[in-house]
Amino acid sequence: MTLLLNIIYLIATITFVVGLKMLGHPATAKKGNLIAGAGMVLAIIGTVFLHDLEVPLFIYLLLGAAILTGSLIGWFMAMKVKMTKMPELVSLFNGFGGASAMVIGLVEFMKNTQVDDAQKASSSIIATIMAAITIGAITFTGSLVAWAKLDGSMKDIRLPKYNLLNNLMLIGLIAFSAYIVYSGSNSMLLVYILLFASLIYGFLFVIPIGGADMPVVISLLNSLTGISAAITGILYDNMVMLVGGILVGSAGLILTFAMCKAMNRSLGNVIFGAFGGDAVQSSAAGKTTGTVRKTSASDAAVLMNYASNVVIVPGYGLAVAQAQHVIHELEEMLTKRGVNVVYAIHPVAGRMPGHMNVLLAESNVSYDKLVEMDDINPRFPNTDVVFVVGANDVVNPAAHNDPSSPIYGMPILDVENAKQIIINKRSMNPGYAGIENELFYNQKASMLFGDAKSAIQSLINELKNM
Amino acid sequence: MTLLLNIIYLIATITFVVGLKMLGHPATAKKGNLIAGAGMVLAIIGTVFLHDLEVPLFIYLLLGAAILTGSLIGWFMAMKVKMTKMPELVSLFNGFGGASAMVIGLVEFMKNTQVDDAQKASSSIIATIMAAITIGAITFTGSLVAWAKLDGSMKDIRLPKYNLLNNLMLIGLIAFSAYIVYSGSNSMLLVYILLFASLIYGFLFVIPIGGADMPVVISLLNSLTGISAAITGILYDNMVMLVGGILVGSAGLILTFAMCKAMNRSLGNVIFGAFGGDAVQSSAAGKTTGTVRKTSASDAAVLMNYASNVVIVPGYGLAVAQAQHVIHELEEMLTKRGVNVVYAIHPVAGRMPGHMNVLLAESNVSYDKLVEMDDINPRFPNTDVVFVVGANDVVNPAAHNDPSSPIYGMPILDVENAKQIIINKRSMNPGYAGIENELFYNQKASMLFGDAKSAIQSLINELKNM
Amino acid sequence: MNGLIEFISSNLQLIYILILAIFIGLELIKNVPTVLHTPLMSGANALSGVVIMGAILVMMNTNPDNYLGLALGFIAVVLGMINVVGGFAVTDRMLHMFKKKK
Amino acid sequence: MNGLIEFISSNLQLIYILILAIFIGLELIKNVPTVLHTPLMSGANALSGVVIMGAILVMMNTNPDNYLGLALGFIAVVLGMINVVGGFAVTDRMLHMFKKKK
Ligand SMILES: NC(=O)c1ccc[n+]([C@@H]2O[C@H](COP(=O)([O-])OP(=O)(O)OC[C@H]3O[C@@H](n4cnc5c(N)ncnc54)[C@H](OP(=O)(O)O)[C@@H]3O)[C@@H](O)[C@H]2O)c1
Ligand SMILES: NC(=O)c1ccc[n+]([C@@H]2O[C@H](COP(=O)([O-])OP(=O)(O)OC[C@H]3O[C@@H](n4cnc5c(N)ncnc54)[C@H](OP(=O)(O)O)[C@@H]3O)[C@@H](O)[C@H]2O)c1
Repeated sequence: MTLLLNIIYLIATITFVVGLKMLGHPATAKKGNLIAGAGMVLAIIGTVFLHDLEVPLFIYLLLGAAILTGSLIGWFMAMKVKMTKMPELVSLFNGFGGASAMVIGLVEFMKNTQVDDAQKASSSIIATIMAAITIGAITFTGSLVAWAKLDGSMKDIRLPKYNLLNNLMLIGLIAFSAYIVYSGSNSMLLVYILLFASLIYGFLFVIPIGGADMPVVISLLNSLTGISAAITGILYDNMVMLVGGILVGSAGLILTFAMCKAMNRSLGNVIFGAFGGDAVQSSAAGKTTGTVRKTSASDAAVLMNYASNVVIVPGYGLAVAQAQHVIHELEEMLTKRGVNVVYAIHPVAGRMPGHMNVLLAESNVSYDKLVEMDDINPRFPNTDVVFVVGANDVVNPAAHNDPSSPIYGMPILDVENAKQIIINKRSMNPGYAGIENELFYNQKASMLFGDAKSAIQSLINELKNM
Repeated sequence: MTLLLNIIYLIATITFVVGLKMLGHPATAKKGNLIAGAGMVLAIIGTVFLHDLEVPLFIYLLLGAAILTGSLIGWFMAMKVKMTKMPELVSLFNGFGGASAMVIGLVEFMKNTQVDDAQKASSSIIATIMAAITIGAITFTGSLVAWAKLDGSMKDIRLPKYNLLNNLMLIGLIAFSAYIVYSGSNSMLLVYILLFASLIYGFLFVIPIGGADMPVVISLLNSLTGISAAITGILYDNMVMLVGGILVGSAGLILTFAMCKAMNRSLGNVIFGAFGGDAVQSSAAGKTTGTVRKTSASDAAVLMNYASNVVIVPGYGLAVAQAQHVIHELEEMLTKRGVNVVYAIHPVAGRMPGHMNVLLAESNVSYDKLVEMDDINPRFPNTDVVFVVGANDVVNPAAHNDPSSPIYGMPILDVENAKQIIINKRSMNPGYAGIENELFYNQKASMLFGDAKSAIQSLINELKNM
Repeated sequence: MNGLIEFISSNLQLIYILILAIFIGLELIKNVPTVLHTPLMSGANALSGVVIMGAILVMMNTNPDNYLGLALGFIAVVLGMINVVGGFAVTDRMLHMFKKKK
Repeated sequence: MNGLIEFISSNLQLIYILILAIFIGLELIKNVPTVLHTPLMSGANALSGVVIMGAILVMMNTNPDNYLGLALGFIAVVLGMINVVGGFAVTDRMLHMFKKKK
């Protein structure tokens, strides 16, 4: 019985490793996810049916109900969510995972208070319980905040000296749980205080961080959830939980660094740099002035029609307007007329890494038309027309010129070097980083105002009549 | 005490993983080797001094003597060996490792026969002991044969139906050790028989395999040694041995496949294909006829001097003649005269992978002058002069044309496509695969007979007088 | 402190598993294309749902009259399941957007 | 058969370590440049010298009057040390031939 369970756990662990490996390669990613998922299901079923415990029926029913409810809710949420809202959802799920670990720790400690001294858990067990509770709680509230921010329903809040405050609080948390462990204390009260403090800390940890950096934060919190899972694994010395958790822990950490690298920032800068917020201020400060040239669909259409090289720069706006299909239509139309059209993909265009790739893949744009930033930048000088669709920060020269700017140092698409720049957005409003973009005032630039979808549609119509 | 030892073992394990990782990258390989070595030393010292056993002094002295002797011999052999003889040495060392595992197994079984039934080892322990003995013994004799073959002091021997015979014998070995385990037998005799049989099998396993394939065989046997080390690790449940052994086991296996891929053969073909030997026969059979054009150093020098593109194809002969320095001198001289010179590196030129790279690196040829096969082949058509120095099989068109040839299917350097081919070797003797090379009879080819070193030297002299 | 020592020496193999797993995690993920960062993050998040196993064990280990324990266990399981099922499902949807890249 | 079962269930963690180690080995070595095959082979061979630890333990565990055991142990240690020291030394010499490639 337990042997079978152990073998199942072994298999599950292997599926996790293999699945994670496959997730790292575009060709195999989908399969990898399914493999890992299958392993997980197997492990869950095994845990439920192959344990060697005496479990009363009604607990079984309760358990079944819980599993069912959770599955349905999870499935429903996953299926209903809009493409562009997926990162939020991941963050939310991640929070739930953390909460689960937190609750587990809580219950285990509770049980430990109820048994007589003979059966009391060793200090190392208590330590793992404390770790599960604190880390779980931090990930829980942290993820919720990240979710709210990505959702746009929460702005960056910055208490005075928040960095100092947070770090002190973290140290406090560690000291406090250490105290609980070594005092061998039995009081639920202390643990509740610890729990509460951890929840607060998770909250305070994330609120100052700019919304644009949430994906990084989520990845970091995700790594934390993994660690808390691993810790509970030690609690039950359950290998799948241990290995699976650690895998997520280390993979998540590496991923976090990779993401920072993509925005060329350090993790420290992301967490303590309070990115988004300075943005708001500096945008208030640096008011760029100058004249903005408007252009019409017909003029823009003419420009593109007689150009030999056109580069499309998609941004978050394309996603908002769900204009991926019309842009593809435009691209094909121009290509038919002998214009050489490609898309310039900025690594952090949109709201999640690979957002643009995903979006354009949805409308069957062929991969070789998507050119990465480093490959396209040298090609702008002999590009006739750049068509910027709903992108803003990723083409903002401030990243080069303005050291005070929050995006200063982030590599951008150097569209200025092109001969003509057509920019489509609905207004002069700033983008994610909330800052002015002097590109709009550039001599070569002209604005094509309007919702991306309708604007591109009218471009297509104009082209048809040529 | 044991805690400290455990921590040391932990550190050692980590150095193994990190070291192996670094060994995989040219820039870090050297450091990686040293790191792993340091970890090993640490682990050994720890084992000797931090154990919790009651060890009489004279055993300590004996142990010290053994360690000292081994170290000195190993160091001495490593320092004295000639570059070109290193693979042989590795094979020999590998054999020793196997032997060590074998002896350990033997002693453990011996001890087990002497204790009374109460303390008898469990069947799973006996199983591991048997595995250690058989695998160790197989690697031992196998490596010795491989060593002898690379050393050239042993030719390929092929008994009738040797493949069938070997496989049957292998099955027999497994069955026999299984019997010893489950019979719970106590007799040393049976084990001695098993030992002897394993030694024989290791011998029979390797003798039919062609000498040219020995590096692959060595890598395979190396992987086996790793496994036997891991098994003995289980015996003492010693983590370093286990992890270290397994690492070598899996890494060695992957490496084996990588090597086969480089010669584009399957592992099965290498082991059961009896490569080298058919060679001897077919060379006896396919006698190529035709006229061979000889050329003089002066003529060759003129050709190269007025060429605009020259490709040097180094082979085993260059290593034998230790002509790496003069060839570099020649290359530099031609480059000074505006000739564009590069080296074409065949993956299996020489007697070990990377043999040519190592050799030319020794004479400070810059890396970017070494062109891999796949990159150079398309460039031969607009190459004026190819200078083949002591290479043979790697430029043998039979690999393309002659399905009966043992090297058929191996990718080669297509020097025929060049305008002129100058071939330097001492005679018309065949190369490693022992087969004729019709390239020598090619219209464009002309032979510059003589030892590589002196031949190149005279080329240089001729050039000086132009 | 000696709590730690006792822990180390009693869970030695555990520690090896830990370290090896860390190495694997690092090896597998380093140099993944930017495009895959999000799906990978989402997939990793789904994997972190293994914690559900713990939640299940909690419920099965709690004795029937410990209602608070059961209630909490129930919550833990629900949350965990949401993370697992939702996580894998959403990852699959994300990856659905990708054509195989050759 | 039940010998195996007993083994598995008693050495569970060992098996995990085994499997993880296998994965790491594979991950680390796949796609190594041909140039490094030989040094890598040599380095791996040196590593396989860990067996020396076993040989040392054998000698230290044998009781003093078991001369045959001691003799064999002695041989095992000598052979093992040759493998270790020689292995690392020769690998180092091989790699000495390489310039750092950037
Ligand atoms: N990829 C990631 O990992 C990630 C994650 C989080 C945050 N970020 C951040 O997000 C930003 C991405 O830059 P981005 O240029 O792609 O986006 P952006 O800087 O946020 O700019 C998007 C622009 O699109 C316009 N827009 C919105 N809806 C539109 C519609 N329906 N039709 C046409 N235009 C529309 C908006 O201007 P109007 O309102 O005037 O139309 C806005 O200025 C960067 O700052 C990046 O750091 C990236
Ligand atoms: N790289 C590996 O991993 C590896 C390992 C084992 C085997 N192999 C095998 O070895 C072969 C390598 O091909 P290869 O073309 O490099 O070598 P080769 O085919 O063995 O030919 C070497 C040639 O060099 C000539 N030679 C010997 N000493 C010389 C000297 N002092 N001066 C001038 N010429 C000399 C010999 O002809 P003369 O006697 O007439 O001079 C011989 O024909 C392949 O078959 C490969 O499969 C490769």
